[in-house]
Amino acid sequence: MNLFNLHNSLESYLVVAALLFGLGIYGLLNRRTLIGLLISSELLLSGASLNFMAFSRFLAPDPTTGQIFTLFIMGIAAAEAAIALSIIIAVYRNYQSIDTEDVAELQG
Amino acid sequence: MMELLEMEPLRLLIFLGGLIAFAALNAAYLVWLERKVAAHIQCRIGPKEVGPFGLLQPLVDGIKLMSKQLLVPNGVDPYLFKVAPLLVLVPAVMSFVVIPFGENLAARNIDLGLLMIFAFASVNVLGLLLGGWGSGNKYAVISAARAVSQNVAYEIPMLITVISLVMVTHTMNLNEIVKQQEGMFWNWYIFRLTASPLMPVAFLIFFICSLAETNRAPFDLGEAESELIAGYHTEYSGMGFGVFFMGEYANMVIGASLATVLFLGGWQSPFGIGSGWWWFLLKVYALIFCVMWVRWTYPRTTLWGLLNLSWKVLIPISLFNLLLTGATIKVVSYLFGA
Amino acid sequence: MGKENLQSAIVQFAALDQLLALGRANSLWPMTFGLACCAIEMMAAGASRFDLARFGAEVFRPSPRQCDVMIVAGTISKKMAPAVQTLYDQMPEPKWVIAMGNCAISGGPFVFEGQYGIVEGADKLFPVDVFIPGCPPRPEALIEGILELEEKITGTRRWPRVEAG
Amino acid sequence: MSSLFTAEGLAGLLFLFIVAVTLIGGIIATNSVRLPRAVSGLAMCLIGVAGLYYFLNSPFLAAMEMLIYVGAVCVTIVFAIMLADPGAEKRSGRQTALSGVLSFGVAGILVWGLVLLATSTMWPAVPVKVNDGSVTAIGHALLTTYSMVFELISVVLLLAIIGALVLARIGRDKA
Amino acid sequence: MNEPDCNPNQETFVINLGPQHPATHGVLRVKLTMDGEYIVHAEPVLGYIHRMHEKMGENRTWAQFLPNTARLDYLGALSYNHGYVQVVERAAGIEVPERAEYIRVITVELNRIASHLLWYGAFVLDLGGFTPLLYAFDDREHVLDLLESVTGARLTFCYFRFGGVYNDIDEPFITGTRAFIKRLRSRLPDYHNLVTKNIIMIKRLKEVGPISAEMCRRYGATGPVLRGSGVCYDVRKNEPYSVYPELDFDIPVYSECDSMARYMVRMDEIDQCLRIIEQALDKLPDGPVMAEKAPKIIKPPVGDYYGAVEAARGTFGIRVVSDGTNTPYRMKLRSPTFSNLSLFGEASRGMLLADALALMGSLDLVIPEIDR
Amino acid sequence: MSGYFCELYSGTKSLFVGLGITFRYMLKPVVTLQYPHESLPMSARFRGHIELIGDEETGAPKCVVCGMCQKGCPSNCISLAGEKPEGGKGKVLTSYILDFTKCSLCGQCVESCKFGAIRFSKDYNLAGPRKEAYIFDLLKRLEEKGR
Repeated sequence: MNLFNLHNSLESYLVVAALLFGLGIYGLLNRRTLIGLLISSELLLSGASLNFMAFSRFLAPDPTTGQIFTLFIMGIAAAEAAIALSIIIAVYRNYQSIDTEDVAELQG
Repeated sequence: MMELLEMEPLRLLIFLGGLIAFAALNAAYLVWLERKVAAHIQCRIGPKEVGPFGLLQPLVDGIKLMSKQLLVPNGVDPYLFKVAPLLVLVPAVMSFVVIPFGENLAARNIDLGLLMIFAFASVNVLGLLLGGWGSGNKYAVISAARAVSQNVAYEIPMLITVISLVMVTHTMNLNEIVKQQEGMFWNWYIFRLTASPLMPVAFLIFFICSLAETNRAPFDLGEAESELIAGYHTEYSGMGFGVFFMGEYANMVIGASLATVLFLGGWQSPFGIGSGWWWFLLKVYALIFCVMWVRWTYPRTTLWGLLNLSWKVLIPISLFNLLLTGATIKVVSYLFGA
Repeated sequence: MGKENLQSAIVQFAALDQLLALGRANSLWPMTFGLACCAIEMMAAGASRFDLARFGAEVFRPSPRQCDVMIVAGTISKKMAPAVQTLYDQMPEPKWVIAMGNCAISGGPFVFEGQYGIVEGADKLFPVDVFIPGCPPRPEALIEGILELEEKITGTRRWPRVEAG
Repeated sequence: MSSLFTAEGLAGLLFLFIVAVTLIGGIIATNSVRLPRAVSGLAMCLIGVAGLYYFLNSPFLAAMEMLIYVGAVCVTIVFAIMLADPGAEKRSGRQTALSGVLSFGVAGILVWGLVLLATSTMWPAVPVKVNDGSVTAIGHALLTTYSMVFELISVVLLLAIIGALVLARIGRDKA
Repeated sequence: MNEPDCNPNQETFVINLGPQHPATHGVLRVKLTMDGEYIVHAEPVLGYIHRMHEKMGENRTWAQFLPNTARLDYLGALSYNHGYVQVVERAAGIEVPERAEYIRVITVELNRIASHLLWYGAFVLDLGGFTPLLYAFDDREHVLDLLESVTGARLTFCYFRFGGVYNDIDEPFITGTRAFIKRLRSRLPDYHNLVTKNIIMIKRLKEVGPISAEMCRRYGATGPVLRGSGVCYDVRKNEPYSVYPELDFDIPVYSECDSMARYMVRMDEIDQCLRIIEQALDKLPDGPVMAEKAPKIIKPPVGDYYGAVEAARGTFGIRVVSDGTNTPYRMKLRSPTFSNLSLFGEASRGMLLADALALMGSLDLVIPEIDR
Repeated sequence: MSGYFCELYSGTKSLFVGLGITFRYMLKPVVTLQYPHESLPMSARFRGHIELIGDEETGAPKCVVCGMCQKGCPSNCISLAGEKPEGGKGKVLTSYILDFTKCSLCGQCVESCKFGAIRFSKDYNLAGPRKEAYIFDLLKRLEEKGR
């Protein structure tokens, strides 16, 4: 496989997407602050979007589908970020911390 | 397949080099111009002793800034501190790529040029924010927060205004938009009252928003000297500060170019003959002169005043303009249309 | 004096050095920093009548990080001395200091036997390059001081000397 | 390899660069202890993703990615960091090492599986495209096929704004 | 000043405004406890330019203290000269010739104009407008030229003497002053159009920084700050001194209590100063400018003396205690800005940083006078 | 609602008026005095540091070393010395040192001099790299001037 022709193959995008997804999972499991978790989840979403885009470019008969999916993901992600941040700030006001360990009042 | 690379890589490089040189030279001489304009508004002379009319002043300042010690103070985040000025400058230079200086004088003629510029402009904000935060200085943090809330608030009326314009032009290709304004100056979109009766107001809104977006007075809250020392670049010395400055002036040029392209006919001559890049530069510099003129006339607004202006005046008017534009298009196409 | 704490470059290019000196001499950005009466004359020197801008020295930067020259304009009290010292330390090299007015030179009229409140001269705190006497000096004297500093940096004087009279 | 200096080769090189930017950004975003750096890593990664979208024939999405993610989401996150000012992430010794290894293992297995799936599957041949996937096509699709979703997402956004306001307000009153 | 309610849940932080800060006009330091952009608590920290004036007064002869008065408030130096000279004259029983008193009034009012012009510029500079500062400086240079031609100095005048003034004014000064009055009158409308009527300015000053008359009384605020709160108090009218009773002028009073009111008071005062100077020039009598019987060495009889004048920033009071020797036994200066600044802590509570700086600018601070 | 539009109108108008004023000033001639190239004559009463007045015929200082200036000076910047020459009457000035760096230009010395021996100079633009340069030996300056 030619190293300089990677951008024309579906697999390379899928691998990058998988790596992004993996990084997101790793971050979600490993991070200790709410903001860190949020950042990781954004990575996760990007991985998914990239997959959609790649499939729609290479495989789908209608190339708009994937793009529209990605657009919706963006919209949702933006909404999610806004909500998550207001939650984080509310949590910070009440606990003086955004560390997941400290915010454990609801733990069973 | 890639449109981008259908031409030789060489041309790309030349354009890139040219753009960077243009941005740097522009920044340098805009500073000179600003100092001269300010001086004459205040009945002074301004830089004069260094070179004829002080023309070598920017050069000398550049030499000095470059030879100045680069301080990375204690308590800053060294990576963010160093990256932030670049985050301001690079997107600004990248935005130049799509600006049509003349009919065939755009580095890239991209269909989504308008969107590209806004995309790059949004990165600029991040640069300010990280620069302010990375400095670890309270003034810088406050200033960065201000700059961002202001940018976010003014992006809305600006985008709404641009959307109403795009409804008229049917394209986001800047070159196309300029071509649509061919002929005498009443074909410029600012005077195209048949497209929307509020076009001059839309231009005014766009101008105000671009002032706010580029953090220029009277919206220079981020650098409010009497409140926040030097704002987000308080801790920057030497070229770090210089790069911030270059980015700021490059942004100013982009704002003015965009206003020229969208409303003032780009490189089109106002009389239908003799169009070319000279007209473009003339209009851009005239707008930049206005920006400076405004800066040296008004006091600074407060954060609340600024947000009030955006939410209570600019957004309602631009929304109304959007509606009106849509209605006008419908009515016109109904009356004379297909 | 201010150059003493500059490290000398390993390789010296005479022409380049001269260019740098020219650059620095003609772009002296002072700090927005006034202590007392002389600060008003400093402002007056920047104002329309005298226009410090002609020499490229009107860019008063509020942050010490972006300044080249500190104009100590006024009395340094003992309480203020640490702050002034900090400001000096915060300025990046190369930097210069102008002591403007008698208070900054030697404590001026506030020196008397048994005085407890002021520092008797800015040169007690850090090296001073140019002294401008007067109480307060006229704006012309400040301009003269800037020119004097330029002469000190480049080694030559480009401007005519004005005989008082 | 001789094709490096042609347009195609350059594009390939650019692609590799963008992939590198994306992945390095991702690694910074997940591993940096200081949150502002993590956000700048995220921004870097998202700029890379935007570049990938450009390679996927969708400059529109690339611009939107920059505008929404870099310009809005990242900025919001930095804002949150400023407001909450958490400092460096705390990590307690034993748990960190263990959780690091564990989560790396889990993520590694996932990636391995996905990569295996991606490379071993025989993807069907490219079918005939019904349109060119341009902005016009997206616009048409949005206002016809997906109009319901389009409306719904605007409702979601509105709710999100209201929710965010309410949440932030409540926290403020309590303090 | 009481400490802020220390609520651990409040995300406050402390920033230091000064001692070197563009907005503090010198070396004032204000410790601000901020909640975001809002000020929770402000505490001015003084003493950064304490120059031992009162102590020096006790170490010097009566005449040798004269140059110090000019360095208290360097923007309105002549008023301070006037206050000191007046109280010593009263103590020593020296009669001042009328011409000298008229000259004093003319120069003091010119100095007041210079001071207000500089304040105008600096105030607008605090609000971010640079150009008005330089217009004001341009006019101020004319005042300084006039004053320099009489007193020999531009800023720290030492012109008044016990029993009169140092030297007489001449014809070029009088014509120059008349020309200046005409010039300033023609330029004041520009000032108003450029700044006073500007919507940004109005938005920033109207209803910002309210200081009630009651608060003024509590802190002893005087001058334009007090008159901007609706209290008509001016030493020149209420406890007339010098030749002010013979001149016809108004005391501008605004009762809005906000920064705009204080701004307007000062701008109107410039007008009134012009009126006073015009009248004084018309009425200027002939005669000596120095009392003939003024002793060379002043030794006021034992006693306690107080005198006050209306300086550009408010009431400047000076109390001297004489033990009959040629040095004062005790000298106490009551500087107006000290009281005016004291209320900043209370008045700025809960304000935005930018508004607080507008408030601070409207107080017209000169720091060496606060610290003395 | 009408208030909103009124404010919008008057506000916008005030902004344009402001622009008009600055534009007008921009077209006015500059007021700058280009200092090293041109300079103002100092007014007759300008107070620089003090200097001795020489006798018009002999050039010797008029000072009789009474010491009043020294006594009157608030900041002790003047120190002078004289000696009685053999056979002459009155003292002759041998040194007159002025520490200008402490002077506050109050004019007490000039005022207290009954013999008109000192006056203010017109040196308004002193600046230099050494502070010792401002401790003047006025006698020497007078001699140099006489030459």
